[in-house]
This record gives sequence, C-alpha cells and structure tokens, in this order.
Amino acid sequence: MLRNDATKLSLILLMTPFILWIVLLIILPQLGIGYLSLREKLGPNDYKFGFANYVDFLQEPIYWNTLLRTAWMSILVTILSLFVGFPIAYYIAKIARRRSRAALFLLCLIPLWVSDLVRAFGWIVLLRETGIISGALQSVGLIEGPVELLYNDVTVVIGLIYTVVLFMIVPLVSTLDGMDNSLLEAGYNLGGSRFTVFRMIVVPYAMPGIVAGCIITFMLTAGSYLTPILLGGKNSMWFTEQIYDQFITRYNWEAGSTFGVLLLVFTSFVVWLGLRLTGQNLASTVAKD
Amino acid sequence: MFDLESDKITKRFGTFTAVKDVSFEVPSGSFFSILGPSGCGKTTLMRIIAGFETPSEGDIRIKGKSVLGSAPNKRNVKMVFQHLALFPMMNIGENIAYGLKCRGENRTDIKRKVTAVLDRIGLPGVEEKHVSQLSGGQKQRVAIARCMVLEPDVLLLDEPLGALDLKLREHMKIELKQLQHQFDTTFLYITHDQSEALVMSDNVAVMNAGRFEQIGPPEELYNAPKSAFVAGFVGDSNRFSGKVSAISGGEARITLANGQEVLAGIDDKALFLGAKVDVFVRPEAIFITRREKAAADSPQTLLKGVVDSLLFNGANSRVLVRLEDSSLVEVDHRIGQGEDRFNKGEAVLLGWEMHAGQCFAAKG
Amino acid sequence: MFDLESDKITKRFGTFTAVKDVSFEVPSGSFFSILGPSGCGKTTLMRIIAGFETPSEGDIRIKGKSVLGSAPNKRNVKMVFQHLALFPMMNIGENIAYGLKCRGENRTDIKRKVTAVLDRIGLPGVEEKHVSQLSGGQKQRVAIARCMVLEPDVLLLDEPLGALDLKLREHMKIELKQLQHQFDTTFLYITHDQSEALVMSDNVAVMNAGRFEQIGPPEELYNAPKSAFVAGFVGDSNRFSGKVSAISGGEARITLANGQEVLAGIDDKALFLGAKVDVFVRPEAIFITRREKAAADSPQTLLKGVVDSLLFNGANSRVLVRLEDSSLVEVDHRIGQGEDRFNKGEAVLLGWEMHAGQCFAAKG
Amino acid sequence: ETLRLLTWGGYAPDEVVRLFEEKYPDIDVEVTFSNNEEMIAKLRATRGAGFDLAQPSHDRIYAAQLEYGIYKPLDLSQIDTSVMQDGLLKSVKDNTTIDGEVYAVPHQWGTSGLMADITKAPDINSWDDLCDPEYKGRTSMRLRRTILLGMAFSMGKDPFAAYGDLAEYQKIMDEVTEKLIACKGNIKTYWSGGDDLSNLMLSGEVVASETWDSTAYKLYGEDANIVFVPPETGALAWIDTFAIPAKGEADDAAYKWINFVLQPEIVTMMSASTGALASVKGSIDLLPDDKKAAVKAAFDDAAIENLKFFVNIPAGIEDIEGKSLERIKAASQ
Amino acid sequence: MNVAAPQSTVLRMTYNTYLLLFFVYLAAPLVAAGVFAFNDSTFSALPWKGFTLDWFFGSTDPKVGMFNDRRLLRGMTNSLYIGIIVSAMAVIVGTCNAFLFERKQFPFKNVLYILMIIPLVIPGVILGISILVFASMIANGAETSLNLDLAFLRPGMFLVILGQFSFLTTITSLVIAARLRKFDISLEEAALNLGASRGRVLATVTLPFLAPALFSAFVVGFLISFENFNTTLMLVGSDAPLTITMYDRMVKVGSTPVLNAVSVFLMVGSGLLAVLSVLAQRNRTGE
Ligand SMILES: Nc1ncnc2c1ncn2[C@@H]1O[C@H](COP(=O)(O)OP(=O)(O)OP(=O)(O)O)[C@@H](O)[C@H]1O
Ligand SMILES: Nc1ncnc2c1ncn2[C@@H]1O[C@H](COP(=O)(O)OP(=O)(O)OP(=O)(O)O)[C@@H](O)[C@H]1O
Ligand SMILES: NCCCCNCCCN
Ligand SMILES: [Mg+2]
Ligand SMILES: [Mg+2]
Repeated sequence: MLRNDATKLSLILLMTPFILWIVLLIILPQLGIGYLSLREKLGPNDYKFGFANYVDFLQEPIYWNTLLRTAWMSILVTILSLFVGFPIAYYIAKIARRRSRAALFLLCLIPLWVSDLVRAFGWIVLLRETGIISGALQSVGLIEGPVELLYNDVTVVIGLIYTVVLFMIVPLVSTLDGMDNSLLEAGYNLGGSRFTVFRMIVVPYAMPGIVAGCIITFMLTAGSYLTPILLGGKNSMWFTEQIYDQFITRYNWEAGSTFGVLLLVFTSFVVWLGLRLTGQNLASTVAKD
Repeated sequence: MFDLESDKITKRFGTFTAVKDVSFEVPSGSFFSILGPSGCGKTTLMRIIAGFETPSEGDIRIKGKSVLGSAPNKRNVKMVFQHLALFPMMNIGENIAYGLKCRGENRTDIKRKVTAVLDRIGLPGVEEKHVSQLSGGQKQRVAIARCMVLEPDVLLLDEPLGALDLKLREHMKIELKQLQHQFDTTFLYITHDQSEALVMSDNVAVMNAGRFEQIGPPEELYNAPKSAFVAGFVGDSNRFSGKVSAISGGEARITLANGQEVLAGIDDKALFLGAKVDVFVRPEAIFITRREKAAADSPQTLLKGVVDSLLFNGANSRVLVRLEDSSLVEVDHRIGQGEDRFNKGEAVLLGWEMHAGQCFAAKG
Repeated sequence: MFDLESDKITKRFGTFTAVKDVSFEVPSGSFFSILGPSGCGKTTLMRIIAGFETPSEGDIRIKGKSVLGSAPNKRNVKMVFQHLALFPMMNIGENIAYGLKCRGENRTDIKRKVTAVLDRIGLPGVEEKHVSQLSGGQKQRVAIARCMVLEPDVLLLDEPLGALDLKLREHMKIELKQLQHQFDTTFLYITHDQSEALVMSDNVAVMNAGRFEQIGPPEELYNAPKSAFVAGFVGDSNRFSGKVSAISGGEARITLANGQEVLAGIDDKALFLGAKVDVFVRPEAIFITRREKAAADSPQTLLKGVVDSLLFNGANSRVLVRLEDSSLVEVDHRIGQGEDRFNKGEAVLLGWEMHAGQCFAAKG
Repeated sequence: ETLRLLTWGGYAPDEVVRLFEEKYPDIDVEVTFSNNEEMIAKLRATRGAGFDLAQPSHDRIYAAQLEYGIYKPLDLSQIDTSVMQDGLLKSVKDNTTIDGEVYAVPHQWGTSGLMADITKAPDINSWDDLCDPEYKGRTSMRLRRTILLGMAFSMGKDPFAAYGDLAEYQKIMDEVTEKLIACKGNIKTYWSGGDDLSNLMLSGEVVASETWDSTAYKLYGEDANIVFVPPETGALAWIDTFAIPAKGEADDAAYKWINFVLQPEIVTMMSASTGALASVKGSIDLLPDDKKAAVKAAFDDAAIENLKFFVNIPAGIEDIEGKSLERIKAASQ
Repeated sequence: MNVAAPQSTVLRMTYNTYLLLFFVYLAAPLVAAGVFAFNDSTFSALPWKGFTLDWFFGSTDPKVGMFNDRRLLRGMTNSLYIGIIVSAMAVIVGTCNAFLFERKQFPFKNVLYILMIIPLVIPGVILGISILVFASMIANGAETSLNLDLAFLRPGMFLVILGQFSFLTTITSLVIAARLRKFDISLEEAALNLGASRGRVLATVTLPFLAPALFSAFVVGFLISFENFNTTLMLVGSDAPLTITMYDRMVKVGSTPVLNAVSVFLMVGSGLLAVLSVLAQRNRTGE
C-alpha cells in the first residue's frame, strides 16, 4: 500500500515538469499561432475570425512559390546530404580503425559546434567576389577578373549541405556501427557481389538511420534562415524569411502565424510521407539515440 | 578425393602469427572439427578458407583446385556464422533465397528450392516469418538451410551453438550431426567445446596457439593424446606433476612432489630419467577403495587420500579426494555400481591401470 | 530453527500467476537450491524474499519473523545478482564497503572488515582494483564477499554462474560450495542447470510453471522423481509413451505404441489399467546387447532396435538406438567397459531393471 | 540604472557612450542596433517595453503609435529644444503629434540618394540608372521603401501625392514593382546596413548604389572618388528622431542622453560616426572636415532646393509597400 | 581483412580522396573565417595586408578588438548566462523525462513519448514565433483584464531561455535516457539490498552512473544554446546573446574582421568543450 503511494507520488513528480514543458511551451503555443492565423485584420485594432489569411496565401503566388521552392530545395539538400554523407558515415563506422574512428567522428563534429552564423560567414569570406576562392582562381590564372560566387542557388545548396550534413552522418554512423560485419561477410559468402551486398544488406540495414538523418536534415533545412539568407542574398527566397519578414518588417503577426502553421503542416506532411514510404516510425528512428 | 585441403597455411597479423603452418585434408562427406581454446586462431583459419583473409603462406584447395585467387563470393564454400548473421531486414524466405538470387536463378526455381530446403530442416511454411519470431534452434537451422540451398562443396560452421542455452545445445548437437548425414555434405566445424567436437565429428583437429597439435578421430584424441595440451583440453583430467624416477619400455615410474609414486604409459621418446613431467589421468580411469580394503585390489598405482566431498550429479557423480599434499583429485563415482557410497572424511586409496596415465614433459 | 521460511507464497502479475502457493523451509547453514526452467518464476520468488516484490498471498519469515512489512534495505537477506551488479563506478574496496557504509559503521571497522573478507575469498589486496580488472570468477567471489561482509541471515544467489564460460563454471561449482562451508551461512541458490543444483545442494526444490514439484536431497530427486516433469528435467532421460496393460503391486506392464512391452515401477496410486503413461529411463540404467547374445542376459524389459550412431564423448559416450517405431533411445556406453564397441546398423536389444523405469500419467 | 538604446548602427559610437558614462557614472548604456521596421516590430512585441529610447525616422512614428501605442509622450521641458534647428523640430513635431502630445524630436537628418564611384560609374544621376545594363552586377540598393519611392519619382510619379488614394498608390507601386523586378538581375545584392554597403563599395564589388548620404560621406573620407549623387528627381530626406517607448524605465536617463548628444562636441563625434547631419543649429559647421567636403561635393543649392522630405505614412500604405517588397524579393530574375 | 572496405586499389584511392575532399570542405569556411581574424585590414576579404592581433586586443577606433568591444562582450556574457541557465534547466527536466520514460509505466506512454521528441522536428522559427505569440497573448490578456504588467512574458532574456529550453530539453532527454537505458536496474536493487535508502541509491549509484551523460547533455545544451539563432531571434529583447549581436553587426552595421575574431574564439571555445565532453564520456564508460 505504502509503496504504491510512493510510486504514484514519484510518477506525479516526474510527470509534472514534462507536462508543463510540453503543454506550456509546445502545445499551447502551437495552438496560439493556429488561433492567431485565423484572425483577419480588418483595420488597426479591428479583427474578425476567418480564413482570410489562408486565402491570401493561396491567392498570392509569391507565397506558395516560396514554400514550394523551400520544400524542393530542402528535399534536394536532403538527398544530396545523404549521398555526400553516406560514404563518410560508412567509412567512420565500418572501415576506419578503432582509434581513428573516434578522431574522424570528432573531426566531423567540430563544425557543428560553431554557429550557423560563423559558418555562413566563413562561406561568405571564401566565396565573395573579393574572397579567397575568387582570388585564388585569379592568381592561378584560371579566370581573368574576379567572380562572384555568392548569391546563387548552387551556393545556397552547398552552404545548406554544409550545415546539415553532420546531422545526416551522425545517425548513419550510429546505425551502421550496429551492423555486424558478419552480415556483410554472409552476404559475400552466399555469392553476393559488392553491389548486391550494398543494395540488399547495407542499405536496408541502415534504413532507420537514413530516415532519421533525412528527417532531421529536411526539417533543419526547411527551417533554416541564416544560410539561405546570407548566401542567397537577393535571391534567397526562403519561407522562413517570409515568416520573419511578416513578424519583423510587416508587424503582421496574423500572416506570420499563418505561414508558421503552413510551414509546420507542410514539413510534417513531408516527414509523414517519408516515414510512410519507408515504413519507419518517428520514435524508432529519430529518438534512437 | 578431398573436398578441402589446407596446405601449410600461415597467417600473420603484423608481428603476431595467428595461424602457423596448418595442413589438413577433409574427405568428401565427412564431419571435420577444429577444437581449440578461445583465441587460438580457429576463426582466422576459417576466414582464410572462406576468402575473407589472405593467408601469408600456404594454399587452400577446394575439390582439388586452389582458391586463393577467387574472391569470397566466388568460392563454393558456405559459412554458418557464430551469431548466425541472418539478415534482419529480410524474412526467412528471403534469407534463404538470397544466395539463389545472387546466382540469378529464376523466381519459380528459387521458390521451389526454398520450400524444399525448409521442409528438409523441418520448418515448412515459415517463409513469411521474421527472423526474430524464430527460436534459437530454429534460427540455427535456417542459417544452415541458407547455405545448404546453394549446395556448397564444404559447409563451414563457426561455433554455431555458442549462443544457445544448455539443453538446446545438447539437443542441437545430435540434430546437426543428423543434418550433415541428410545433406551428405562436408562440414568443417569450429568449436571450443570438446564435447561438441567429440560427439559430432569423424575427425577432430586440436588447435592451440595457431598450431594443430593433433588430428584424429575422437576416440584417438581422448584415449591417446599426443601432447599435454590435448590430454588436458580434451575431456576431464586429473594432473599429477612429478619427476621420472624410472623408465622401462613404454612405462615410467614418476615420483610426485609428496614423495608418492605413480605409474604411467610413456609415448614421448624424449623423456629421460629425472625429467619433470605431468601425468594425466581421467576421473573415470581411477579406482577408489577404502584403505582397509586396499590389499584386496591391486591397481598398479596407489595414492593415499581422504574423501573431501561427494559431488552428486546422477550418472556423472564424482568423489573429490584430497591427497596428502592437499591437492584435490576428481574420481568418477557411479552410485550403486560396485562399492557403497563413500562418506566425507573416509580414508581412501586411489589407483589406475598403468596405461590409463598419460605422461608428458612438463612445461617451463 | 529455520533461517528462511516461505509460507504459501503466491505472486500474480495481472492475470498471470508467476508463483503459485510455494512453501518451503531452509534450515540454518544449509545450501538450498531452486531448480527450474527459464520463466518458471524462480527470480520472482527470490525477489519476493529480498523484498523487491510484494507477494499477492502468503508470508516470508526470516529467522522466524515475518519480513513482509520491511523494506528491501531493512531485510537481512543479501543477494548475489545474476550479472553480479558490482558497482562499476566504485573500486573493489568501495564495493565491499558499500553495505557497511550504509549501516553507518566507522571507517576503521570498515577497513578491517573489507580486508578480512577479501582474505577469506582468497583475493587479498585487490581493494584498489577496478571491477573491470578482475576475471569472471574473481568478480563472482567479490559479489559474494560484498554480501557476506554484512553477515546476512540468508544469502540469495540468482544463477550466479550463468554468465561464466564452461570450464570456469565447472570450477566455480566446487568453489561456491566450499565458500558456503567456509562462511557457514544459509545459501538459497537459483539455477536452471540441474548439474549445478545436484552438485552443490543439500536440498533442491524443482520448480515448474510457478509451482514446486518436489523438494528433496539431490539423490532423491534423481532416483525417485515424484513427477514426470522432475524425471524429465533432472538428469537425462529417455521417455517411452504407452498404455498400462497390467499392474501388480508397485510394478506395471506398459504397452508401447509399437506394440512392444516395457516394465516400470509405479508410485502413482491414481494409475489404472489402460491409462496413458510415460515411462522415463535414464541412459545409464539401460543395458544394451547384440541381439544374438540376448538369451544370455535377462533384463526384465527387452526392446528391439538398431544402432543409429555412436556419440563418442569420453566417459559420457552414448549409443543412439533407433527403435522400430523410429524413435531414438540414448544409451550410456562406456568404451572399454564390458562389451566391445557397437557399430552403426547393428541390431541390438535394450533392457533395464524394472525399477529403473519411472512411470507417470501422460499429460493431455 | 541602465539606458537601453534602440537605434541605428553608428548612432551610439563607443566613444560617445564612454563620455556619457563618465559624466553619469550611475548610468549604464546598452545599445541594440536596429532599423525602422525592426524598431516597430520589437516595440510592438514588447508593447513598448524592453527599451528606454528609440530612434525611428520621423515618418514611421504616427501610424505605429496609433495602432500599437508603443511610445509615450515626450516631456519637452526636459529637452533643450533650443539648440535644434527650428525647421526640423517643427517638421518632426507636426508629424508626431497625437491628441496634442508630441512623441518625437529630431536627432540626425540626411537624405537618401545615390552613391557612385565616379571613376567607374561616371554618369549615374537617376534612381533608374541603377538598372542600367551597363552596370550589370555592379549596383546595389536597400530593399526597403526608400527605393520604391525613389523609383516612383524617377518614373515621373509623385507617390507622396498619392498617399490619400490607396488605389492610385497601389497602381504606382505595381509599376514600380515590375520595374524593380526587371532590375533585379542588374544589381549585385541588396545591402542591409551602412557598413555592409561601405564594404561593397570600397572593395569595388559595387560601383553605384542607392544610399544614405551619411554612408556616402563616410566613404568619401576613405576614397574621394566615391561621392553622393542627389538623384535628378530629388534626394529623399529623412529625419531620425528620439522617441521614448511606452514602457521605458529610464526616462530620466533618456532625456539626459538626448541632451548630451546634442552638445556641439558630441555632435561632431556623432556625425563622424554616422556621417549624417545633426538637427542642431549650425550642424554643417560641426561636421568633421572631411564630411564637410563630402557634403559640399554632393549638394549644390539646386539639389538642396529639390529635397523631398518623407511624408507621414497613412494606414494601408505600408501593406501595399510591404507586398511590393516581398514580390521583388521573391521574384526570380 | 575488413570486408567492409573496398578491395581494389583504385577504388580505395578514390574513396580516400573523397574523404580528404570532404574534410577540406568541412574545414574550408572555418579556416577562411579564422584566417581573416588576423588580417591587418578593415575588411574580411583579400588582399592580405599582414598579420595582426588587433581584432582581438586592439583598442583604437577602426580596429577595436573583440575583447575591447563592449557590445560583443556583453553579448558573450548574455550568451554565457543564458546558456548556463538553459542547459541546467534542460538537464534537470531531461533527467526527469528520462526517468519518466525509462522507468515508469503510465497510460498513453507512446503518445507522450512522441510528444517528447516532436520539438526536435519543429523548425526553430516556429518555436520562436509560437512562444512569442503565446506569451504575448497571456501578457496582453493580463494587461487588459487584470491590469497586470507581466513584463517577463515580453521578448527578453526570460523568453529566450524558455524558447531554447523548449527544444533543448528533447535533446537532453534523449541523451540521458539513452544512458539510463544502459543502466542495469539490478545495480539499484543491489544497493537497496545492501541496506542503502532510496535517496542514497540515487546519490551513490544511479546519478554517478548517469554523470557522464548529464555532463555531456549539459555541454551539448550549452553549445546549442550558445549558437542558437532561429528561435532566439524572435524572442530577444534588449539583452541579446552573442549570435544575435553578431548578426546585427553583420547585417545592420557591416562586418569587420572583429567578427572573424569572435568566430575564432567560438571555434576554439566550443571545440575545447566538445573534446572535453567526449573525453569525459569515454573515460567513465571505457571501463
Ligand atoms: N584482423 C586482425 N588483426 C590482428 N589480430 C587479429 C586479427 N584477427 C584476429 N586476430 C588475433 O588472432 C588471434 C586468433 O583469433 P581468432 O578469432 O582466429 O580466434 P578463435 O580461435 O576464433 O577464438 P574464439 O574462440 O574466441 O572465437 C587472436 O589473438 C586475435 O586477437
Ligand atoms: N514485473 C512483471 N510483470 C509481469 N510479468 C512478470 C514480471 N516479472 C516476471 N514476470 C513473468 O513471470 C514469469 C516468471 O519470471 P521469472 O523472472 O521469475 O522467471 P525465472 O524462473 O527467473 O526465469 P529465468 O531462468 O529465465 O531467469 C515469467 O513468465 C515472466 O514473464
Ligand atoms: N548609418 C545610419 C543611417 C541611418 C539612416 N536612417 C535612415 C532612415 C531612412 N528611412
Ligand atoms: Mg572465433
Ligand atoms: Mg531469473
């Protein structure tokens, strides 16, 4: 009896911070922007309920174009990150020797500990017209005058891959690490070629890691701000920027909230779709460790 | 004709030699085991045969042809891994079909063969099940079926029973042997458990620190070990250390540290008077009698001791006897066979037929 | 006076009953084992004794006093966990001192006691070592010392040898028994390995599906099992299924499915003519003879069979005999004792003394 | 006590802050750099809390105050308005009086116009010269309302006149938007802050740009080839003001700061940092010498005549402009 | 032989070259940002005008070094302060969550677990605006109906802390839960069995076991807080942390090599912290 009460009490004690956190900082705020997004502005301090903000969104191609562009660029970045990151993760998890493994992993992580801003800044220093690469190319004689390497989509994609590829590598390393080499050996022993073993054993085995990496990468990319803004400059066109703009330069919280809700719904939909298609679930992939 | 031949295989990792000059042949259709303690190089040898390691020296021949040049996926030796290495992302049917698919066989053939092999291992209809839904013993059989469906020249098994629990292991020993008969394929079996090797094999090689110490049928290893290592490792043994005090023909008289004398057969031509030796005697080869009765019996060796305790274990019960130098000797003791039950503290005499004692030069 | 009494303990998890109506007493200073297959409720019972579970019904008494009301940290029963549960963040000395510190003993006493107990388990001076620096067997002893330093009324051990390898397990069996003598404390030992239970214990309780099937000294369980489960679980047995065709006194005649007849002792008063029964016979109780020689011997039961294979295993070698209904019988076979070696395919006769067969009502 | 300033980059040079804190040792100055839009956004979010003194431009106060109530009325008795140029003071007061209460006084003023490196872009003199293909990839602008207005003027419209007629204004903006979208490919990047622009110009990555005159003057000091060019349709004049947020907690300190920075020697320092002219009498004379020269180089009398002061923005205008800016930003060239 | 590795020399060399290129890619912008911290020029751009430490220690006007720049220093203290509070809170709540999900049974556990990891996949912007909006709603409500001025619910340090806490807690929970999952519960039972009270068990067995995870959760939390931009941007008041200060500097004022200097400082600092946390993890677990 007594122990039962103690169990209950400790459950309540542990549950309280969790509930407070989730309800006050996650659920209610999301409901809050949902609520605000349904407020139509009629004039200064004059509001009514309705879907006008959503209708506006649909009627204004620049808004949904930006959302679509953000989405497809994010998907592109996600896929490219997977291709760029997989060989690295594979090397760290499966090929590198015990000791260099930890070192390589650390090496991979170091850029992660520097803020987005510094990283973007680094790219600017490198890529600007008076930057290092332009300078180097000129002094080697490959180009005549200086070239501007900033402010285009390729740069944005390269910069975005840079900021997110580590989030692809980490889950990949941790799943691949769990893969016993004997599975590969069995694959070869039973007659599989390198390609067969890769396709039928390595990739399916790494699937939870791939999905986890893709989800995190996609969400980070779709939600990123500094990299596309600073590297894309006048051509950035990123949906998060629209949200900030609504809040900061247009003081239009209603529209900003609407965009926020749309971004959340849209990215969640993409993630859900990805999980559906690969037959994974959120808890077993993202939260694996 | 030999299905598998290993010709002076040596494997070095850096300065460390994991396998040293190992040669053996496995005749078609036989069950060959390699028995040795952990780390002695068994797995390394098997990986060389499968093609996952390149030997530093020597040659591997399968059905008479050297395979050193062929990649692992081109050798017709299949392997059952220690932890089975069933593919967790495929169901049972897909696991078994994997090798056939790699070979490019057509769908209907694959389906037919998978069904057939599952029938043969007594697991019909489990194609759709997931690996995790099978019991340990069932997984074992699936791992074998996955190889056997490819009709390999040799099946390699790396301690496949290691992960199973006691009762299941006992059971699988017999089953494995029967599967080998059924498939009539050459098995090369690795283990550190002597009872597995003895029970299942036609021939056993005892391996120690990278070398083969002895190759022979189980009875030969058990009854006529050629080295102290084999005598100690294969089956239970009591070891007595002493010095050779007399040699005549194949017999030696050995004086133990406590001054008592024992007799032992001697094989090793290198043993000389005064050499330090170890004598190995199996518990079931030792006679035990109450001291007062001693005169009646006449085994060739007589050691004085006191019953320390009785270890009842059904058919495998033992009597622990403490000798005068306080070392313990295990003696086989079948209750109800011959003498009455011994009691703790009784003074007893131990003895054995001379040739039950195996005498080898002591190390170090 | 009993150190530990369990009085009709029952434990239910939801609708599932893990422990059913279990009663037993452990006399002071004795070694009591609970033997049962995986999942039968052994650990649950032990956790009830240690106070980690509350029984649904029944009472636990230690030194005669009910402890149901005391928290786990207030009971003077100490426990050696299956995976030892040595604290990895403390060194050996700290591990052993932990319980003494909790009791609030003073530093010098603690130090003295730790040193003393380490001496006693034969590991003097390892205080500063880290847990990971000890071998499996040493850890085992430290785990026991950590409990013994607190001088518990009862020491509980939950399959403490489960994690050790084969050779070490054999060795530790003997060592554990000796430690128990040395500390002269009551041990309650859990295992699913019958040989551990038989070798070490003064008394063994055989547990199955939450119930105790039989309590008794090892010999009694082995020689006079009271249920089919005990007969099958304790020691190796061959099982023959059939129907009772005659009963007279303590003896029954049983007709097997293949029409042959066997004899068996009968304990169960409830058996009647025509009842379906299982007869259990130990491999070492079976005689085997070549058919042509059959007339000469006269065991009371004679079954025809053919030698299927020989399982050589030194002193534990077996002959597998296939009966006419194609079931397999294991027969103990000491090479060099009595008859010559049998060969595969030989026609043989099997027989046993009537009371070597144990007869129980068949299930289902 | 802390004085939390919400101001433009350059409007609180370290040196001035240090002098101020020396004079008032119990006041600690914390500076947040911002711009017009963000000042309103921040104060809107805090309902006028979090800062003690803000410096929005004179035309951006009225509507924001009406809608969000983010400022408190000034106590003019605490400010030494006598040092201010009457015209500027009056203009700001007129623009920021609500219900008889005055909400802002002028601090710095200047114009927005063009800047060019005359060696590389000698014939820039209209807003739409920034879209001249001759300078493709070498021009810049700030994507804010100034360029919308400027471009409208250069297209022959008078946007200020259309403030009263939203439909008309919308039409003008639509045209401007189209023009600027077409122009997008021509410019290198949109600049966002003074030093940002300075870097672009000094490194030569950009040769002509829309600019605050203050920035241009600063650059003139470093490179005399870089000059401010008042557009032929007239430079747009702005006045950055002092306004006290509704929930400011250090009004006293705020007034002290206002008075402090209007002192002649501080004005010089301040102008050196901002490049702009203070709204005090004789401010041209208080300019550092190099800036004086820059102003002289930029403005002749006719240009001064031609100045167009920003007009208070009525409700609705900012939405139209905001959409236009978004469209331009989002357009792909 | 490592079967996972490519066997042919050509493949192996291609692979190694790729690895090399990748690490060059990883290092390039950081090196670039770092190098210009030492360029004796007012621009973080070529040409190289000589080596200087002014951007760290300089004190005269065009070249005021980061250690003499009040706003940067203030940003740094703010970041430090926010980082410590946020990670401490996130570690505490994360520990509770870990125990909750690893040790307790309760209805809807799976749903709640999903809720726990959800903040990880909500874009930071949205967390920022939603907390801003929600806090403003409450504050406005309190102001209009109760005439209460809940200043702490307006953008400022408190909201920044809440905003960062809202997603950091997921990360710390996962890190700590992963470690707790590896904890053999029988260690606790053993301690109880040896006579320790519940509190003592927690203090002497469970928490010491969790210590490396607590430490690295704290470090990770701190580093993420220190560099967070997206969520923070919406919630800052007048006491902006370093990243925001740097950003303002970059886009509203313009960048000078002092930003490169700050970058170098951050790289070195976070690098050290990261290495420290990895070492701490390894030392304790590498038993
Ligand atoms: N790739 C390698 N590099 C260096 N040493 C190795 C390598 N592989 C194995 N060894 C060493 O070779 C020796 C033999 O290893 P092997 O795995 O063959 O032993 P084993 O007999 O299979 O042991 P077990 O019974 O434990 O599986 C060991 O000492 C091992 O450390
Ligand atoms: N907390 C619990 N809730 C529900 N069922 C339980 C719980 N603990 C144990 N059981 C069930 O009770 C039965 C007995 O478990 P117990 O651990 O006592 O078995 P055991 O005899 O110790 O087995 P093993 O030899 O595998 O350790 C099992 O079926 C188990 O699933
Ligand atoms: N260097 C700071 C310049 C400040 C300019 N304020 C201009 C307002 C234009 N609307
Ligand atoms: Mg091995
Ligand atoms: Mg158990």
